[in-house]
Amino acid sequence: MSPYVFFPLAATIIAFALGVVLNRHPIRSALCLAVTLFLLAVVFVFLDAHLVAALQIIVYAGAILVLFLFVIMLLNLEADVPLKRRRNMTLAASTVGVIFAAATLRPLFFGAGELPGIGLEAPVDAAFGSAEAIGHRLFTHFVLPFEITSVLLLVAVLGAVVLAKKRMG
Amino acid sequence: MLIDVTIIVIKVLAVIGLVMPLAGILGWIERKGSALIHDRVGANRASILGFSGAGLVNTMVADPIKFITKEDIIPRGADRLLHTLAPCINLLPVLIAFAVLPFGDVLIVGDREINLQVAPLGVGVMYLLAMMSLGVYGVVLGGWASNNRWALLGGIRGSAQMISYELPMGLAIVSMILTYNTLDLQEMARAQGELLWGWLPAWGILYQPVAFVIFLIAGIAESKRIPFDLPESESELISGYFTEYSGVKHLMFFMTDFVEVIIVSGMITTLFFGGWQVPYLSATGFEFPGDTAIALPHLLVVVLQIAAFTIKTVFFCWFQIMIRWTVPRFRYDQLMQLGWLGLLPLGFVNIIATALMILATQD
Amino acid sequence: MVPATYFIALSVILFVIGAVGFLVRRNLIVMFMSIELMLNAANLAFVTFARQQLNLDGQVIVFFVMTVAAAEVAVGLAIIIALFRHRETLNADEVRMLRW
Amino acid sequence: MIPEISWTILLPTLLVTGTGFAVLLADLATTGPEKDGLGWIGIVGLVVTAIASAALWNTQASGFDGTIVLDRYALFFNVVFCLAAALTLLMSMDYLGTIGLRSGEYYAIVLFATAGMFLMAAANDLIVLFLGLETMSIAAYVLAGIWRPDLRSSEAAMKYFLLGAFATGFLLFGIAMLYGAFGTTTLTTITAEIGPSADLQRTLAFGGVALLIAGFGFKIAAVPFHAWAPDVYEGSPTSVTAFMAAGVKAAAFAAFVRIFMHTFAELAVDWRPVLALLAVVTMTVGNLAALKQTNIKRMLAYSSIAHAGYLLVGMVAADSLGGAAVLYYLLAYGLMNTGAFAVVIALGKRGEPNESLDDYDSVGLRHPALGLCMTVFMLSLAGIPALAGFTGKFYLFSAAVGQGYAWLAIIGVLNSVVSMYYYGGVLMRMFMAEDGKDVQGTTHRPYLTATLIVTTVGTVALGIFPSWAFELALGAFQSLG
Repeated sequence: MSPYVFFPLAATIIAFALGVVLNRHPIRSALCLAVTLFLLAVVFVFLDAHLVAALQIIVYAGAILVLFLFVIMLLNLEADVPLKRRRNMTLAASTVGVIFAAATLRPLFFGAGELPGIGLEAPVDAAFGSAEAIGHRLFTHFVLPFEITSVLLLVAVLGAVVLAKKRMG
Repeated sequence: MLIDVTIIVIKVLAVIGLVMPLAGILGWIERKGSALIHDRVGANRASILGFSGAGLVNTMVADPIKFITKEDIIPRGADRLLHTLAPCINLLPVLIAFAVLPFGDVLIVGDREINLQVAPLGVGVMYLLAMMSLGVYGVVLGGWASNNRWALLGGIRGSAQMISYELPMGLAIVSMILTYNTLDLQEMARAQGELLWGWLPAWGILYQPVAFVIFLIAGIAESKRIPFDLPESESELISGYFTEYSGVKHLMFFMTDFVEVIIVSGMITTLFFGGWQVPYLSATGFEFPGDTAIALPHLLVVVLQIAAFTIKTVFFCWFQIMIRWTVPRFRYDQLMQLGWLGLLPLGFVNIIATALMILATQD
Repeated sequence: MVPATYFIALSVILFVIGAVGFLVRRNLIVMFMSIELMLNAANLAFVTFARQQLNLDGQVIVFFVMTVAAAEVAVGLAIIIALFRHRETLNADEVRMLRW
Repeated sequence: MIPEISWTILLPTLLVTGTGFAVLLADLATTGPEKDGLGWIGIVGLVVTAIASAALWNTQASGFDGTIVLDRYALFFNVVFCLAAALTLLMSMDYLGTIGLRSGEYYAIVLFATAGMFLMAAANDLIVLFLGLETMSIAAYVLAGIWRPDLRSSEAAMKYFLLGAFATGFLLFGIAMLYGAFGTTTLTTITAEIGPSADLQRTLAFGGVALLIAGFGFKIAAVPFHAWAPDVYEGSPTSVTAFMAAGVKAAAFAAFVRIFMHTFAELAVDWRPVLALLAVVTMTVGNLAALKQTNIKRMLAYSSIAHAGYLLVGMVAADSLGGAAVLYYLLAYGLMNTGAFAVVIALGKRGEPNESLDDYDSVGLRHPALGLCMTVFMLSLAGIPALAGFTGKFYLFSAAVGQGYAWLAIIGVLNSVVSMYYYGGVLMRMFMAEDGKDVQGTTHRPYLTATLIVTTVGTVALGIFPSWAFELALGAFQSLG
């Protein structure tokens, strides 16, 4: 990806991610998150993950976040307390966060050595990231995790119904 | 490079230029069609120099002027930014969804092959689903940002309904993917050019009638029109999520409705009715069963294909409008039951049956 | 060309924003959304490493992460609704019958 | 093509999941008090699974493209999980009626959580581990909040869920780093690749390991990642609390120990000091905080935090003795802690949970049998000789001493002394205090009695004949290779 595309895109993503955290109203936070997820899908396209990008929009932006919005509206939530009133916590958490980020980013940029792998410039096969290739990997190497997700989803559905239904059985 | 960009721009303009007027014409069909169904005169008041064009002047000239000149009102206490953004967020995803619909095969100009599809995506169907699933944002936001409880109710209903019907729609599409063995819409359209037993065009509907029914119902529900117009049901919620909209913003919500009708029709055409395929028409001309062949120039073939796609799409638009004016509205619980207890299990059964068929017939 | 390091850096920054957001915000739903941000940061890292090593596993893993996220959202929002039925607040400071 | 489906490897998981389905189906056919019988289906299924696991003891196999293994380590844990789940179901059959929560889904979700635990113990791939962990965790979130009329239950579920999901984020990012470093998530491949490597790869691996410690730290409730535990333990239905302490914790350790003591054994130099520090803080904070609790479930929660600290001591030893000690202690802890929670249930009745320590005044005098059971559990948790808790601690601390961590063992012993104060305090109240209120609920509770008998006998037996179980644990740990 060319730096002229990457940096504006990354900056926008970070701005909207900050919007999730800084907006006082949950609806606005949810919208910022939606934009962040959408832009991440764009990044995925640049990283040759087309199917993942489509799914990111369908599953995350199209379903998961809509559920968030739905619940926020259903409960008719009001704006949150301003962060100013929680200055100590905000300060402490931000400091820890910045330190963590710095500790991680420093070796990434100033450490010796390269990331393992052949790099983003390496030419990529047209099949890379296609539905066929991913499906193949999913149903061979990852077939067990795939089957586990069925139990996982069953538990989630069962749990959601048990917890949210109106009266006890 | 420059030529490629130009071609894409032309394709984009062509599609938009086709879709937007079509949406307007649908408004006319809706008005005049409903009048015919109701056996009333209808839409004949506006006229230019005595010419009313059977209501065309009303819907194509007077209405837009009225919408554009009306005052744009943002209710007190509403979220101004989101109130303004909502109509755009509503319209945009549906419009860009057209990018993957193939409206013809390849057009050969000189030694350049132009794929008659704005964005030839390998994961075209997924892209369509993705854009359809984004449509819900405009509804939710419009409802919420209006600071009006009917609008909010409409928004909540809309989001629940659209999430619910996205599932059967997705399932119907999955069974089509199984049938055609590709995610590329252009490939799907091409696959439907084959002939069964030498004479029957192998359109999707022949393989997947159940999927077609599911898709049609879910598609109408996704575009939130009668009999599934609970999010905007006038008798209960005024206008639902766009109650508090006026002027151009209202027009945009209004347009989105029709654009959604068109995209659903386009998808039905592409998935189930051969897309741009004209029966017996191949790249070189007609080849009827029984060795009769009529050679046609390439350009004419392309024009015929585009026309076929357009006519089929318009037909399904008309079909949806007919449904709208002949069927009464569902109750909300009926709507949810139909989605979750009717279409969803049916979709699953259909997928399993399809998979078993494929397993049985493959060698 | 931007090297993969930059994408990983973006992912780390998103992760930190999510984690800090979880700690500083008091609205349960916003805290939950911050967690989604963290999961997406991880997804970005997976996709980047997958491209960097031309190894599809990372992309497949993103599917599983999405599944898990969907399951978590279903259960989490159900819990939020159940809690809201008891008391009409989603402020973590007021949810303190048990100390927070 | 699709890799060969190795039914043997999946057998225990399939049995438990199948039992869960059976319970769900049977749930449709039952109403009211009949639903208690659903627990029996679950218990029978779990016993069958445990027997099947024992029968597979001599198999050592890996399948599904190496993403899952069936070794003695996994099988040992399977038995521990079956025991924890079966005891939970057994006491639930009496308990659920008391709190007016007769729901078939409860039993099914416990079983699905158990299936998730099986996968965690058998996972040879970080993604299988992640999905097993999530299956278990999501089930546990639901269980914590399943008593919906109770505000505390909903709050507990909320806290457990939010902090659990937060921890998931760390764990997942850790997995992403490890994937970046090694290009795979399969543990055996990672083991083979660890070693002298390019700097950035090593940095990524370190980051991954650190994030995994944080993620697992949350799940085992190690300080400073313990904030959720007291609230969740207090607010959840008591049977669920017992399941969390015995089952969920054991499952988290199962994965933690496999990854750190086996896969990352090469990096032990780096993670040992971190875990040692965690162990010290966890033990100390847990025990000190437990001292001033007035609610028995909260007290047991802090005690559970402290026990996570003891277990970490065994991990710091980083040899097979330490590993076996952890396994043995998890079994012992499961028994004695479940027993203690069963006593808590026995003292409560509908609308009167009797969870305050004041409610325990003179209970032992009025109900000697119950008092005797509680004595066994408290003394065992405190680590008094001849009971399971003592032998377990003995193995843990001696493993640490053997690896040159004598100072850690000393801190552990000192902590045990502190813990005697609050465990003993409960006993003092039960036998020394006078005229407390009469708290015994309904008298006839056969399932609860059975639970108490099993746990008491188990705790005593493990303490008197420890070597048999320890040999099994050692064999299990050594099967990691």
